Amino acid sequence: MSSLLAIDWGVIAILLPLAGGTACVLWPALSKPAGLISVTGVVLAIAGLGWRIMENGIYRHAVGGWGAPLGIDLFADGLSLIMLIMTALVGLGISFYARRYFSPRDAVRFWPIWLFLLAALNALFLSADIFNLYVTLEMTGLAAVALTALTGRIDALGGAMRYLLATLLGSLAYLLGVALLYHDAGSVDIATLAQRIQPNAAVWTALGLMSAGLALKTALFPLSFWLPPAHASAPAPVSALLSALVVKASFYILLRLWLELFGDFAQGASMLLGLLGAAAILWGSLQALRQTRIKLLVAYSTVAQIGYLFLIYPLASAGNGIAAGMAAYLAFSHALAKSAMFLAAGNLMLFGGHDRIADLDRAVQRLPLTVAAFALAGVSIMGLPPSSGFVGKWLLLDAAMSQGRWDLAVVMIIGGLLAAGYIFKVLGYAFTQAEVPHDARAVPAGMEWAALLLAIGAILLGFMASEIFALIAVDLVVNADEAGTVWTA
Amino acid sequence: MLQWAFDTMLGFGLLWLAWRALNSSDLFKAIVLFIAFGLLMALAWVRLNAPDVALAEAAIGAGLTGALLLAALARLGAMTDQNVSGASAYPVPSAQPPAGSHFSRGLLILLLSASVAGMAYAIWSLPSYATGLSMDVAAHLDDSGVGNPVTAVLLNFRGYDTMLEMMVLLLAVLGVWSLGGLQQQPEKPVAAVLETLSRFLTPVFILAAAYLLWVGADAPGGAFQAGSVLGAAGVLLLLSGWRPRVRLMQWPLRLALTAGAGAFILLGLLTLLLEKQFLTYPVAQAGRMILLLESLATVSIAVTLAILFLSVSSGHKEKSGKGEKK
Amino acid sequence: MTNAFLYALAGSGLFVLGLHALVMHAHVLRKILAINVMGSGVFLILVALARRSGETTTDPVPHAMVITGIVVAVSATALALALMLKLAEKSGQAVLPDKHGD
Amino acid sequence: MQTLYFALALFLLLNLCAGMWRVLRGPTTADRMLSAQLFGTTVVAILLLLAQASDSPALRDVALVFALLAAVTAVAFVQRVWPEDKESERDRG
Repeated sequence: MSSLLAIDWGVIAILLPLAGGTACVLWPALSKPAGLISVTGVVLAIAGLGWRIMENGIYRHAVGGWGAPLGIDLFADGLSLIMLIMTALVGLGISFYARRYFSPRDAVRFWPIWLFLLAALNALFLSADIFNLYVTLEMTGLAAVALTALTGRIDALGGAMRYLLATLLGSLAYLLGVALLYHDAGSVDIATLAQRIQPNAAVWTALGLMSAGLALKTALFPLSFWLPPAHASAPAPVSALLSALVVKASFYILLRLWLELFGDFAQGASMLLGLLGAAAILWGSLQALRQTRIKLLVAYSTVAQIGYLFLIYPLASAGNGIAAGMAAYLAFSHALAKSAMFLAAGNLMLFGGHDRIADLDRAVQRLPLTVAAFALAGVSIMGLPPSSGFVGKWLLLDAAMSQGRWDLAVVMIIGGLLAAGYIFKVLGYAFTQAEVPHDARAVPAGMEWAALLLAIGAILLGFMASEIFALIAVDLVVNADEAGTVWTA
Repeated sequence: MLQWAFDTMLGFGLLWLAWRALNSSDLFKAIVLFIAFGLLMALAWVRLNAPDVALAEAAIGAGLTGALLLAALARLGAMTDQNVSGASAYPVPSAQPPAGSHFSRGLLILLLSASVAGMAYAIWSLPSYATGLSMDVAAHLDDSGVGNPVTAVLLNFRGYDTMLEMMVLLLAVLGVWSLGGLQQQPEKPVAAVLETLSRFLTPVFILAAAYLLWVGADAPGGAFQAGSVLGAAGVLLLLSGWRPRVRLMQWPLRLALTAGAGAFILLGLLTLLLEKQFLTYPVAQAGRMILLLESLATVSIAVTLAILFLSVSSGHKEKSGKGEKK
Repeated sequence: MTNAFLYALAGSGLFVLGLHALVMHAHVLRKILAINVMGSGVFLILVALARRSGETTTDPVPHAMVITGIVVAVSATALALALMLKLAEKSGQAVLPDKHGD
Repeated sequence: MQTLYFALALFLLLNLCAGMWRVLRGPTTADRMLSAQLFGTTVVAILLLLAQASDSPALRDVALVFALLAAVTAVAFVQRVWPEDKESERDRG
């Protein structure tokens, strides 16, 4: 058993999808099996990593044996681990959906890019080096753009183009911040930076640039202009990947920087992020309510839900552990619910050939599992008990109340009501008969189940809040033991 | 004093070229100015004592990006049926900034100047003395297997970044392929002078690439530079009408594309198994391993860049009829 | 102050010039050029600041980072150009179909 | 001696401005492209001067790469942009 524990699961989780993606390029005919094997392998590797972290505490691996600050360190604590688990599970669900979704011609294109995206996400969540994070960010961005354009339809191409420009701009702003931090403190390793950094003009500029760039990539209102066209025009599994995982990647980096580097002195900036988050909730929900197409509705809902993630910044004074826990929990919950929603929307589109909400035409009778998936995911998005969305938002609400932030609390409640509005709008039409009945195509059962299982996951996560917080806390204890020591190989 | 004058002029030249390149009314002019901008950037790298970067910029920034942009512009002109000749070759009506009120324009300019000033202040306020990681690099250079510190950082100390970098290149090709693939297009007849030129130049390019690769261990140069020069040779061949045989477009091409990435993955797995440490080279073998990695990476980079150029320049099937109609 | 500052200042100027053009111009090719100019600005700052303490030492790490960055930039440029061409092929123009007006 | 090299380099840099004028004025695409090529040649000369001045032979490699790569943009221009030019002229004529 201990030999299994000695394996470097973190490295495996990066190398496996990279190898799978490369194999897909070499032997395109094997794309689908190579993809499914790699994704399943990643789930196992992440399980192994989680086990290792439970046993040994924080995972740190000095790539090349040099150790920070000269080399690059891989690093995983509870927060990274939760994000990795989220990626692996949601990725697995979406992969099984994609297995049936894509035609053989598209599958050859989808699988290698998705595997590289998975590798990039794993590498990102495992990185402890801000320049390495830049490289993984670029890799994530290029892969996401390539996937968005997969259908080659004109709206997808336009969405992808806008997305590419936005993501490149975001990365450049982030890189400029990296440059300033490196020249201020002489390191790109987060732990080393945390020790050396002092609030001065360069650090503040870096903070502004990095936050703006990452907020653009995370689509924080009003920098969210690129998200709806890209997420709504991509193929359904890709939309699910983008909304569930890709926006979380840049959010994670921002959170990590805030927790480790900037949080101590940037109170004012936290307030600004929180305000933008509140605006995102209201604006995104209202826009979602106005949409007549399911995928656009779900995409705007993503804009709104990202807003909740940013409410954590002004409420973080309760302590790093709690803030990280809330953020990880909310992100995980949203990833499960939103991927289920996009997959369900994909099923509805495949079934009816369109995604007009008004013409859903009693989908509930013909696609009961899909509508159930949409409804369950909706329960979590609305924040009704016992879903994970309820627990996450309850925690936020609790924090807001205890700090006297009634304004934020009111925004959260309004956001929940609006979410109920747009979700019941879809469900309502799913129960009624359309004026013009139309043909319907069969949807493979596997695709329906993939959506439903992810939605059930979003509900079940509601019973696992204590486990998530325990994971974060385990690391805090370990952290206290080794406080101040920079562990190198 | 003269150095100051030189640097000041270069700095202003860069800003001015960038300004004109981004705001000229004609797209072709914009691209030519951008190529000139790349040339000056390389001079700036030289002045900043970064010959490795200057090499990369000379090969990629000034050379390949320019060729890519020109090829894309030509195709764009063919697609959108714009007037392609004459004084203002590519006038773009929408190139002018959208009409905004003077107030918002002024506000924008104020905002942008303020951000330059803010950044300048931030840069000014940095501690005046910082060596960064140069000490650490110098201390471990002997164990890295190469004598050129930049190569040591790229291939050894931060080799993991370079590994991901190879994946980024591969991703770009996959992304371009997924957009519509690599359909061949009947080419216009190539002038004899071009054919002769490419026949003479290609060996020189290959020689230069090999030289850069070899010398990269101890002097400026290395895989990225060598790969770009080799890729430029490919671009030159493609431009003079050479097309790889269909047979070559299958697995030999795929093998060449993935050689660099594959080498990194295999080495990563191997080191993980043998040394229990990802991408750790044994000191005695480090030099040879780096050379092997670099050689494969050079091939991959070259093929990737050539493919990217081919995809952008000869694009998609629907648009290929133009040359034949004549 | 050394003349490395000059280049760092030029770099921030390039960054902002590129940002301005990226926001103001509708044509995609110009936006791509703008992104490239911004990238050059960032790279210039990254390398120039390594020389600010004078001629004594050269820090190779930013150089390696910039080489990495140049390769990312050319890959992204190629992808963007291919996307632009495909968009132009479908829509007949290389302007983002947009309702937000940028 | 160093001063001389720098003076020459500065002079060449000033020369570039003259070339710039051609790029901006045109009037044909070929004028612009040729002046960009002149740019390249001048930069090679500046590089060689700087190599002498700062005694770093690596700069000669940079100059070499420049000289080689200039061929690529020139050929890209001739092969992609210029023939279209002539064809469309023929069409109109």
